[in-house]
Order: sequence, then structure tokens, then C-alpha cells
Amino acid sequence: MLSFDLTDEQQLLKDSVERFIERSYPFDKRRKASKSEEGYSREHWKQFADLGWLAVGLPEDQGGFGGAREVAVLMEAFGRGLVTEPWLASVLLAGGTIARAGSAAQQEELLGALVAGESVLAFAHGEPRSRYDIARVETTAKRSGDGWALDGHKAVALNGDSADRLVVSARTSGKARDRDGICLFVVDPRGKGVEVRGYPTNDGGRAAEIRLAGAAGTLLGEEGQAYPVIEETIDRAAAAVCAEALGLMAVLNAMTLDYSKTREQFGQKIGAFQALQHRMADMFVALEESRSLADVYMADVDSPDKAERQRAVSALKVQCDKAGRLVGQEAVQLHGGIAMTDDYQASHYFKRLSIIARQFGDMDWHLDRYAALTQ
Amino acid sequence: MLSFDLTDEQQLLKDSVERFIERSYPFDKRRKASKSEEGYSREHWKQFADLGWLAVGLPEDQGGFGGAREVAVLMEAFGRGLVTEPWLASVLLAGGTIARAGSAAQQEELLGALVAGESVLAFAHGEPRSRYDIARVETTAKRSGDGWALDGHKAVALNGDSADRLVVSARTSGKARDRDGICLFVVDPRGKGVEVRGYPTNDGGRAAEIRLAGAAGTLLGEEGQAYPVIEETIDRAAAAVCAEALGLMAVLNAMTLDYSKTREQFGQKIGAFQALQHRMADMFVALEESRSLADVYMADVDSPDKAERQRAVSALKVQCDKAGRLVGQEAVQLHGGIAMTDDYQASHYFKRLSIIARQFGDMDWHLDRYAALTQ
Amino acid sequence: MKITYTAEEESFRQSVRAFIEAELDPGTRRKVLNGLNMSKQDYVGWHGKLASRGWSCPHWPDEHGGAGWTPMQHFIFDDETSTAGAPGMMPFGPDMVAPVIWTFGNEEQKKQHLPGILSGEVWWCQGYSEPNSGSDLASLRTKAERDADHYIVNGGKTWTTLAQWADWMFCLTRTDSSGKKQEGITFLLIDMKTPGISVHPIITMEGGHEVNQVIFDNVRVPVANRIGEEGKGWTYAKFLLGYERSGMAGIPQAKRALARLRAIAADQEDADGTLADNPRFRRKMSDVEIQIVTLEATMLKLLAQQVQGKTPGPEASFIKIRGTEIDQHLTELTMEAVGPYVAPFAPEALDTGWNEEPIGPDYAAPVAPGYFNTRKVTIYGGSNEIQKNIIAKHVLGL
Amino acid sequence: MKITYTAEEESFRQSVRAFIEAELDPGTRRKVLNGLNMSKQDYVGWHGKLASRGWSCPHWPDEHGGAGWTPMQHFIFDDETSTAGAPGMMPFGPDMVAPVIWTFGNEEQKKQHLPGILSGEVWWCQGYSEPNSGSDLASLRTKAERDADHYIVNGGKTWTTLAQWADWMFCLTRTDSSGKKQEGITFLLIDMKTPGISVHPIITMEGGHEVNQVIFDNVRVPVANRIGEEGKGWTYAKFLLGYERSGMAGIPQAKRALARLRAIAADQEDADGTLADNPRFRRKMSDVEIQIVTLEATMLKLLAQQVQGKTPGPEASFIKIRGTEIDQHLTELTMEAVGPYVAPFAPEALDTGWNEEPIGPDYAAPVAPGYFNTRKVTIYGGSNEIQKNIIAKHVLGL
Repeated sequence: MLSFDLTDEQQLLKDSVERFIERSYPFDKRRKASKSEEGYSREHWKQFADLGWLAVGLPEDQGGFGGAREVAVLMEAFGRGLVTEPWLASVLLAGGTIARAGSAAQQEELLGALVAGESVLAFAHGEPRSRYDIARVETTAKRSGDGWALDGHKAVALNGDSADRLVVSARTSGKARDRDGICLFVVDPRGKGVEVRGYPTNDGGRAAEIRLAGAAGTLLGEEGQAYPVIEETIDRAAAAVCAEALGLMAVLNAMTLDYSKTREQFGQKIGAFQALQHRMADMFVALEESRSLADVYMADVDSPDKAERQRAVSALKVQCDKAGRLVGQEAVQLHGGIAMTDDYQASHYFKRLSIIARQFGDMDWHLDRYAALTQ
Repeated sequence: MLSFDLTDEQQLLKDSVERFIERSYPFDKRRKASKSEEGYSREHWKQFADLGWLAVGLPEDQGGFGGAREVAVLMEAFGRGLVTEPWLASVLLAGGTIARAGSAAQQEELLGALVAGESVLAFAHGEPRSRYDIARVETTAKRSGDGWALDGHKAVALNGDSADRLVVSARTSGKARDRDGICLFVVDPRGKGVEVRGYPTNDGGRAAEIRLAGAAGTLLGEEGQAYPVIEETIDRAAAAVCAEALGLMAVLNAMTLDYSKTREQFGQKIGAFQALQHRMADMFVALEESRSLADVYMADVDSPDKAERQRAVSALKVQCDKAGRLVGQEAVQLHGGIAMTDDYQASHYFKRLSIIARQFGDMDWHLDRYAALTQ
Repeated sequence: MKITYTAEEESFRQSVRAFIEAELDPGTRRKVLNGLNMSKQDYVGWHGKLASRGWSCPHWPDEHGGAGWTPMQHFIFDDETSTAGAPGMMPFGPDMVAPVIWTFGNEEQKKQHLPGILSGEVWWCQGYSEPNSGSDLASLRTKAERDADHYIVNGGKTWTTLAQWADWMFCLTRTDSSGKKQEGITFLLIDMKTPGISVHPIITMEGGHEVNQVIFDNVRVPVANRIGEEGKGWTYAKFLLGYERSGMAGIPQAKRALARLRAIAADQEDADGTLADNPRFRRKMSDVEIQIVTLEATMLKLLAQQVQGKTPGPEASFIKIRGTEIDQHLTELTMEAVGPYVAPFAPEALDTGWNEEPIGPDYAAPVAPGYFNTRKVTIYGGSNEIQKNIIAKHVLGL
Repeated sequence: MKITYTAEEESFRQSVRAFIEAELDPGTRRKVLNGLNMSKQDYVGWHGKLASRGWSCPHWPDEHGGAGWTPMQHFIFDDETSTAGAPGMMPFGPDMVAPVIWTFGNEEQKKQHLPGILSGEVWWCQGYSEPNSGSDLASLRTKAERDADHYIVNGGKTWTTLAQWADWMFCLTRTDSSGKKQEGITFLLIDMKTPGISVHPIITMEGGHEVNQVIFDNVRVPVANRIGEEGKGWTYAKFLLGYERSGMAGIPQAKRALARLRAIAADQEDADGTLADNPRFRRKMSDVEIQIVTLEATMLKLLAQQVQGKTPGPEASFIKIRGTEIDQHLTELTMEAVGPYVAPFAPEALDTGWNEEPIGPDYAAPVAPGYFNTRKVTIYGGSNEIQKNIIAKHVLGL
């Protein structure tokens, strides 16, 4: 039998994160944090830890709980609040790879501190020329004494500039696009041979370019076998930003509707114009459809069957990118000039949707993958 | 300097064909002719000959005149009238290949009778598995005594069932997709080894499957060198149906607009509903843009530079197919049920536009070709 | 998505499959799977088979002959029958007039009409639209004047689907023109054999005869055939429209159409292999598949909510919009896949017993007619523009 | 399309090229070609160079300093300057207020204002929109009350482009609220140095400062600065809107953006080569190229008609619609081409003199800001919805 109801635990999580966003995450605070050096508030991060959110999606023996649906509950609310805290980078991406690849000792050490809010992590995988190709790793790792020495350039590593530890992918064998030969390493960003150049991003977050020149790394998992771990992690990240997009779209639809019921032009509320009504109906349908797809397919992201997981993730990303494009662009257009301004919140929601469409595979990339899985 | 004015001759041609369509080509007559055995009226054909239209686009030494712009003038008016007479099949396709490939004697013999309206021709090139691939010819020709014997199956040959002579492509060497080795032959459809199966088409015209089993053919032009002739002929046909589409769209836009000004729903003319107004504005824009493109680029179809010709033809087909899809579908939708009926003329215009989109290369085929030419 | 079925659900699926295997006429099945013309007997025969198993109107209340299924069973049943090529049920009797009769009709009417609908022996048609009232249904003018214990009906209906096969019509008539247009409408059940009724075919653009104009010339309808109160017909009509829309997702049909499209693409040769190997076309097929899966997810959620007793709200409007858009998209992609062979017009190839060699591939003949015919789906059942108006008004509060 | 140029036209093209080569500041050019931030001096400097050649306002009537060109010369000039990376002309002075001044202004006003516009020494801004009058321009409320030989202006304007650089504003004010909203509007020229005017930046979502709010607090404007009659400002404003729209096709800019997109695609690696080799992306670039070519054809026809003395009608509306849609489409495709490197926000990289290593490829920094900023083009200058209303009313007669 099908059930789309949340479990009691999921409902509790949902209530807690929605309450937090509504009461403790006002837009001006978010804006201030976003413009700070780290791009988020350490105080919020501490609260996330206290509320248990830094354990979501991590293994139970490390104090973690939940899977893709719990992640989605969290991310949708983060979308509503336009949260900039590095949950995706730290818990889902870096934490996720450690949980899947790390030894018991590594998990103990790294995830313990992560869940407690004592250590922020980041994941450095993409490279300047990799676009969405997960196997395209040119950064290399060579044995050096007991450990490994890494050389290369990692691109747009989310929150890479405020992490205490980095999880970095590098190749010990093979050519740039081979799936074999890719490894994961834990790297101290303050270590020798590591240069971190942080910068703000167009969606109010932060990221970093990371240059490695003989940087010391500790191997995470088996040598050369990290590809499936990275692939699953990025699939989960893609699903997570789809859930975030639901929150973003919900806010944009509500704002547009509110505005159309108050703004007057030509002697009537603009919401009375039929051409605009039909476009708002389209925005409503786009969101409702995306939400239904997420409700039904999010559980498949946890499937042990890789093809099933990837079909679900790619369908979600195609639908949510398409809906996000429509909702984002129409929200700005129907508002008119006001939504073009930095002062008005809608513009920030629009920008985040625009960046999501370029993260973890764009619409065509996922459409091609879905097609390949349907052969 | 640019000039989009018609020359005096072009203007005369336009006046004559528009007057004919308006006064002598009422829809009920067209419908009756379309349902007749040949799918058109021999009486009309005779008039076409008398008015000189069967010479348009043919060489001057055969009494012909004009190029792509004259063809467009004719075809646009034919679109307005939803003409089913085999001008495209007989004059542009078959006549065009003869003009480009035939010897002086062949031109004299075949085109003379064509222009005089004494002989109807058709062009049999497509095959059951060729789709839009011009080089995909599997029909073969072998020497047989003084002449040639043809074997194969020609598909959807426009008006192939009422032609006095067929121009047929066949291969004397090479593999199915080679450009070399393709020839053109003149074939008597009543000859031995020729089986013509005629049928009506969804746009009110007729076509035929033609099976050749050792059929006798007379070589037209040089052996194995017909590909460029066929390619140019099909380019010209694609441009011609774009011009036809302009006429079809103009009628559909006018009908939709008229209907929206008379049909009442909810106590007002449906043309007063803003959502419909905006969609009719889109239909207007789609047609105006297509017309501008045709006015400016139709002359390029006559260019001796093949790349220039093909860029123009493909741009035209992409734009006109896109516009035709919008105008056709919206015309039916905005009318509502009435346009679904066989009795109402709009449905026939819609059907012709739908078939044009599948003739002489569809939108994606032309987009790919345009892209290849832009390297 | 992997739906986990309970053992009961799994065994139900098996019994549905076995039933279809045993009972579905192979000729009927062939027509459905190949998009050929259906006869009245194809529908009625299958309906009768289902009726004898108690499955003809499974969604009805138990007391009237429903099957008492869970929503999941309905889902399984629809999925299996559609995949196997069983004909769809004509909605006019089972889905449309029956709920009106059991909700607003009197005992006499229930006794008279429900059994024939259940068994499939009585074919109904819908007398709603008129030439001058399309989207604006309430502006209808067909007049019913009281004459003792009869109404005298004069006027006409249009777009009446399969009226040529119908035994009865449920019909909106005007008994009063003095007030608002929604008032003064009366809901009558009319025996199609009554003198004064004439049915005139409307041939649609693909050449088919599916809809009709029905003319009433002093047709005497017993007052006993009136549903509910005189002048309250609009209430009953609106109730029924809600039932109509939610059935228009057409997921199993869309899946079948997509499977057919994939088969056609695999048969069409293309530069490097078949059209099914062409990345551009594969992307298009995947895109529509994702649209189907998305709409299916919405339907599954609605089903799950129905288990919990929630009735579908104005969601029905967006399901109708998206379902019909997907339908049209599929028929258009099929046109694209078939290419030049969409041109031949071969209506005879859609008839049973036509045994000549097809023109082009054997799947080509129904493709253009299907595309043309499917233009109707965004127009009928409340045009998609009307559905957007409904969303704007009733969901968005505009 | 091959346009056949006359020998005169060809020689004109050569002279334009030579002029650009000699006079266009290389720093300015670099900014234009790379989408970097422009300074006031970039615009004014180039305008001054053009002015000394007599080319700053070539479309003006000869008596005011126009160049007396044929439409074809305008076409060649626009094409050459845009391709070479010359800055666009700010429309407020030359294209907008100047025609109003020479058509409706008095001799005094012509003498006072036209020379400064022609030379580029006086920068103008447009005082039209107000916070509560966006698309519904005529509902404006900024009040001008007569006080002897002055008007006292109170209220405010918004979306005032580059008001921070402006010397003068042409401004719609309300002198009478008693009649229809289109009546009682008065067209004033206001010196931006007048006491009581304050300019407040509006930061748009990409982080730029292009538009402003302008507040009037008891600003005294001489009656001599009124254009035409009091209360007739709407007539002058509508006249000007026609001028505004027809300039919005932006063909040369679109061609430049497409060339940039192609260069980016050729640099982005993809599975088998570069993104420029990917058939899917090539098809998208070709599609937008065909859109550009199509709009260009429309513009060429308009030019040809102007030669024959026809003035453009409501076509301007659809040129504005299509031109802005193409703009947005191009910036979005560029986002797609750049991929993950659209994320970094590096406004400093858009400033002159920034010499650090770029984040990612050097073309990445302006891409997302360009996409965000370009959302405005379908909103301003009469939103595209307003343009569709105009087409429906004035072209289609609905």
C-alpha cells in the first residue's frame, strides 16, 4: 500500500525546522549572515546541531538518522528560509561521503564532531573543466611517506572556505574520465600546499577554489574505488536541491499571489487580469506537480538499486528545474520592476533557483541520463 | 540597397493568382475536386496553364520564368486557397529536376507539354525507409538493352497516381546512403513493371506508392550525378511549402480573429478575454515574423552558393514549421469544437500545416542542417 | 517508483490478469492496441463480461453494485486492463449520469436506470453542449415546456458523443428564462426512441463519426423522468462535472501511447541506427515519460488521500489540464516519429476486416487521425482555459 | 542573406570602420566586448568623438544636426559600431527627449537643450515611472503646483536609469487631478541641480546600481521649462513611447551576444570535444540564431519602408517583444554554457582595473549578473504584456 504520510519522526522534524525558519530565521538576519565573511551564522549552526539536524541522513551508529525523505523535509524548509548555512556542503556532501567510504575510526572522528556542530566540513570534487561529469578528475594523488600528496585544482567547492576539514577527490590511476582510479582524501585546509580562495556566490552562499600542491591527504575508503560513493552522494545532493526548490517555489508563488491581490494597475488588482491569472495557474500547477513527484519518488533515492535511484533523481531534477525556471521567471515578470531589486526578497529566491539549475547536473544532463537508463 | 517590393511582373502574377483564388476557387469546389479520383480539377489545371502558372520557375528557353520569389507568390496564394492541383509535384518537383538535369531534347519534349498543361508529371524519390535522408536511395537501375530497368519501391510520391510521366530516382552504383551513384529516370507509369497505388492524403491531396519491377526508364542527365539536382529541388520545395504556410496561417489568423469577434461566451465576445487576446497577439507575431523572413530570404533560394541557399531554406523551414504549429494548434483551440469538424474550413488549413511540418525535412532535420552549415 | 504491494493486492492483480486473459475478445484487443475503429459491440461486449464478474462499475457504492475496492485496487485494475488492451469504459452511464441518479434521483429512477447501466445493456449519451453554449454551458437554450405530466422539449444539442448508439440521454433543458442563466435549468432523462428526436452526424476533421447534433422537435418527456426539482438542474450538472474531470488523467492510456511511440521509433531508420537511438529523440521520449510519471505521482497521492476519506478538490482541474496536454504531446511526437508516412489518408485501414497491404508501415494509418482527433481533448470536458479560470478562482482566490 | 551594397554604401562602411579604429577608446571597447561595468566617461567620451564627426545623432532632422543618412547607412553604422564594441548610445537625450523638444518645444527650448544633447555634454534621465504607476503610467501622482512663474514639484519617480549621472530630467507631473487620469499631466524639463531633488540608488538583484528613486521636495521649476501646454503632457509622452519601442530590437547586440556564446561553448569541454560540438547545444544556438535572423529581416523590411516614407506602426510592439525575448534567451543559454562557474559572485571582476586572476574562466563573471539583469527587459519600456495588449487593440482590433 502506498503511504505519503510522514512518520511521526518525520513530522516532528518538519515541525521543528518549519518553526525555526518561521520564527528564528528572518530575512534581514539571513541577509546579514550571508554577507558575513563565512556567509552564514555560527550561532544558527550551533542551533542546527542542538536541534539534531546535523545528523540527518548520517548513519545511525554515528548518531545519525533518516534518509532521503528526512533530507527533503529539511531542505524544503531551508528553501523557504533561503538558508545559507552549509548543511548541504557539510552534512550531505562531505558527511555523506565519509559515512559511505570512511573506516569506522574515520567516521567516529569526523562525523562525531560534525554532528556535534564542532567541525564544519566541505566537499571538493568538481574541477575547472569537469562541468557535470563526475568521473572527470584530473587532480592526482601520489604516495608520500605514510600518506598521500595531492596536486590539482578543485572548483566551486561549496563552503570550502569555512571548513575545518575537506573531503577531496583525486586520482591515483587512470585517465581524466575513467571511473576507476578515483579516491577520496581528507585534507586539512590549513595544511601546507593547500590554497583556499573563498568567494560569495550569486545565491547568497559561499564557495571556494582550492589549489593543491603536494598537499597531505588521508585516504578515505579503498584506493581507486570512490566513483560509486561520489556518484551516490551527488545524486543525493541533486534530490536535496529539488526539495529545496519546492520551498523556494512555494514562497515565490505565495509572494506573487499576494502581490497580485494588492497591486493595482488600470484601476484594478493585477490579479484580476485573465492573462496573468492563467499564468499564475501555470505556476501553481508546476509546483503541485513537482511536489507530487517528490512525495512519491523521494524514497527511491534510498534504493539500493542504482538504476532505480538514478531514474528517480533524474526525473526529479528535470521536473524541478523546469518548474523552477517557470516559477522563477514568471514570479519576477508578474511582479514587475520591484522583483528586480535587491531589497525585495523574491529576487533572492529567483537567484537561488537559477543556480540550482546549474548544480549537480542540469536539465539536459539529467534528461540524457534518464534516457540512457530507459534503454 | 534592399528592396522588398515586387517587380511589375511579380505583382502581375500575384494579382492574377490572388484574383483567381478569391473568385474562382471557392471552398466547396476545392472540396469536391479534392474528393475526386485524381484529387484535383483538370479544368483548374487547364486554367493554370492558360494563366502561365505552369511555367513559373522553369527555364526561359522552355517558356518558363521566375525563380524562388515567383514560386513563393504562387504558393502563398495556393495556401490561401488550399489548392490541391499538382503544381508542386508537377512543375516544381518533376519539372524542376528535368529543367536542371535533362538534355535539351528532353526539356523540349517534357517541359513543353507540361507548360502547355497537356501533360502532368510527378516526382518519385522518397522510399519507405528514407525519412528525410535525400541520399537514401535503394531503388536500383541496371542497363537493359538500349535503356535501363528499374527495381524498387517509391513512397508517398505526390500526385504520383495522375501523372503522365514520372521522374524517378534510382541508383546505378554505391550503397544506400552514398551521394554518388544516384540517377534520375523518366518512367511511363503505364509501362510494364510499374505498379502505381494512389491514395488520398490527410491534407486533401493525393500521393502514390510506386513499385518498380524491371520498369523501363530513360536516363535524365549524367549517370550517378543526380544528387545535387535532387537536393536543390527538395530545397526549393521546402521553401515553396513555407510560402504556402504563410497563406495558410494568414487564413487561420483571420478566421480566428473573425470568430473571436462574433462568438459570445459568458456575455461577451470571446475576443474580449485578455488571455485569448495575448494568444492571438502571439499568432499575429508568429506570422509576421515568418513573412518577414520569407520576404528577405526567399531570394537566397536562387543563390548559386549552395551553403547560402541551404541556410536560407533551413532557417525558413524552422521558422515556418514553428509558427505553423503555433498558429494551427491555437486556431483550433481558440475556436473550440467547431474547428474540430470537417465542415469548418479551419480544420483543413490546420491539417495541411500539420503535413507540411513532415515534408521536405522536419524542424529538427533543418535545425541540424543549419547548425552543420554554421560550423 | 517501486510500489510495494500487499499479498492481497498482488493476488488481486493476478485475478484481474487471468480474467482479462480469459474474457477479453482478441479482436477488440487488437483494435485497442493498434488504434483502430471500435464498434459498439466492442464496448458492450467487454462491459457485459465485466458486469457478470461484478467489475463493470467498481467505483459505485456497494448497494448499487460497486465492487468495494480500495483505491489501490482501482489503480491495479486500470493499469492491467489498459496495458492488456481492454477498451475504456464509456463514462456517460457509469461515471456521469449514475452518480446523479443515485444522489438526486428518486427510488423509481434508481430502479429503472441503474441496473441497465451496470450491465451495459443501456447506452447513455450526454445532452449538455449547444451550438451557442460551449464553454459557457449555463447559457443553454433548449426549451422544455410543461404540458400536464410531460415536458415538451424543443431545441438541440451538439458534440453529443456516440449519440448514434445511445438508448437514453441525460439532458439539460431550460424551463425558465426569467432569472439568472444558472437558474431555470432542468435535468431530464430522455428516451432516445421518443418521436421528434433526430440524430445528425458531425464528421470531425480526421474523418470520424464520434459526435452528433441532436435535434428535439416537440419531444414529449414524462415529468417522471425529471431528476430532482425543476429549475435545479445546474446543481446536478455541476456535481457531475466534478466527477468528469478527475477521470481525465488517462495515465494508463498515456503509458500505452508512449510504448507504441517507442516501438515506432525503434522501427524508423535514422542516420546511425534507428530513431530510438537518436539522442535528440530519446530525450524527447524521456521528457514525456517524466511528465507521465509526474502526473501519475499526483494521481497516486490523490488515491492515497481518498483512502483517508478526503475528496478531491479543484485539483481535478489541473489533472485535466496536464493529462490532456500529455495526450496531445504524445500524438504529436508520434507524428514526428512516423515522418512522411503520416500523409496517406486510409480510413478503411482503421476498420475491422480490412486485409489489404498497409500503405507504409502498418502502424502509420491511425497516427495522423489520432493527432487530429486529440486536438479535442483540451477543448471538451471544460476547455483547459476554463480549468485555468477555475484554478485562478477556486484555488488561488483571484 | 547577402545584402548587395552600392559602392557608396561600401565606402560609407569603410569610413565608419576607419573612424572606429581611430577614435574608439580601447579600454571602453574591452568593457563592452566583455560585459564589464561602464563609466559615465565611456559613454560621454565616445559620444563626444561621434559628435565632432557629426555622427552622434544621425537620425535627427538635418536642421538640428542629423547626418541625413539613408536607412541603409543607419543599418551599416549600427552594425559596425556594435560589432566593434562601441558603447550603445543612451537613448534618453538623443532618442527620447530631443524629438519631443523639436516637435513640441519652443525656440528657446530648442536652442537651450538640443546642442548639449547633440554634443553629449548634457546627460538626461527619464522621469516617468512612479512606485504606484508601473505599466499604468497615466496614474502618476507627482504633483506640480503653479506658483507664479514656477511649478512647485512634490513626489517621486522610480526606476530612473542613471539618474546619478544626469544633468537634466524630462518629467511627467500632475497639474490637475479632476478629470480623466490622462488629462492634467504636464511635461516638465527639470535641472537636476535644483534644490529639493535627491537621488536614491536602487540596487538591482545582480548587485548593480543602474536605477534610482528620485524624490522631489518642493522643487521649483520655471514655467519656461514646460513643454507645450499645461495638461497636455500625455500627448507628448505617448509620442515619445513610440520612439522608444522601435529602438528595442537590439539586433547587433544579440549578434554580439551570440558570438560570445559560441566562443564560450567552444571553450567548455564536453563528453566528445567541446560544448560547441554537442549536437544538442549546436541546435540550441542555431535556433536562437534563426530567431535573430528572423527579427533582423523584420527590421530590414521596416528600414526599406522608411525609405519610402512609411512610418512604423504598432509593429514596434512586436519588435520590442521579440527583441527582449531573444535577449533573455541568449543570457539564459550563456548560463547553460558556463555551467557550475555561474555561481561565483565577483562584482569586482566587472570593474576596470581589477587585475586579479579570475574565478574560473575569464568570461564567467558577467554571465549570471547579465542573466539576472536581463529579466528587466521584458518589464521596462512598456512590459511585454502591455505590448500584447497594444497589438490586440490596435492591430487586431480586439
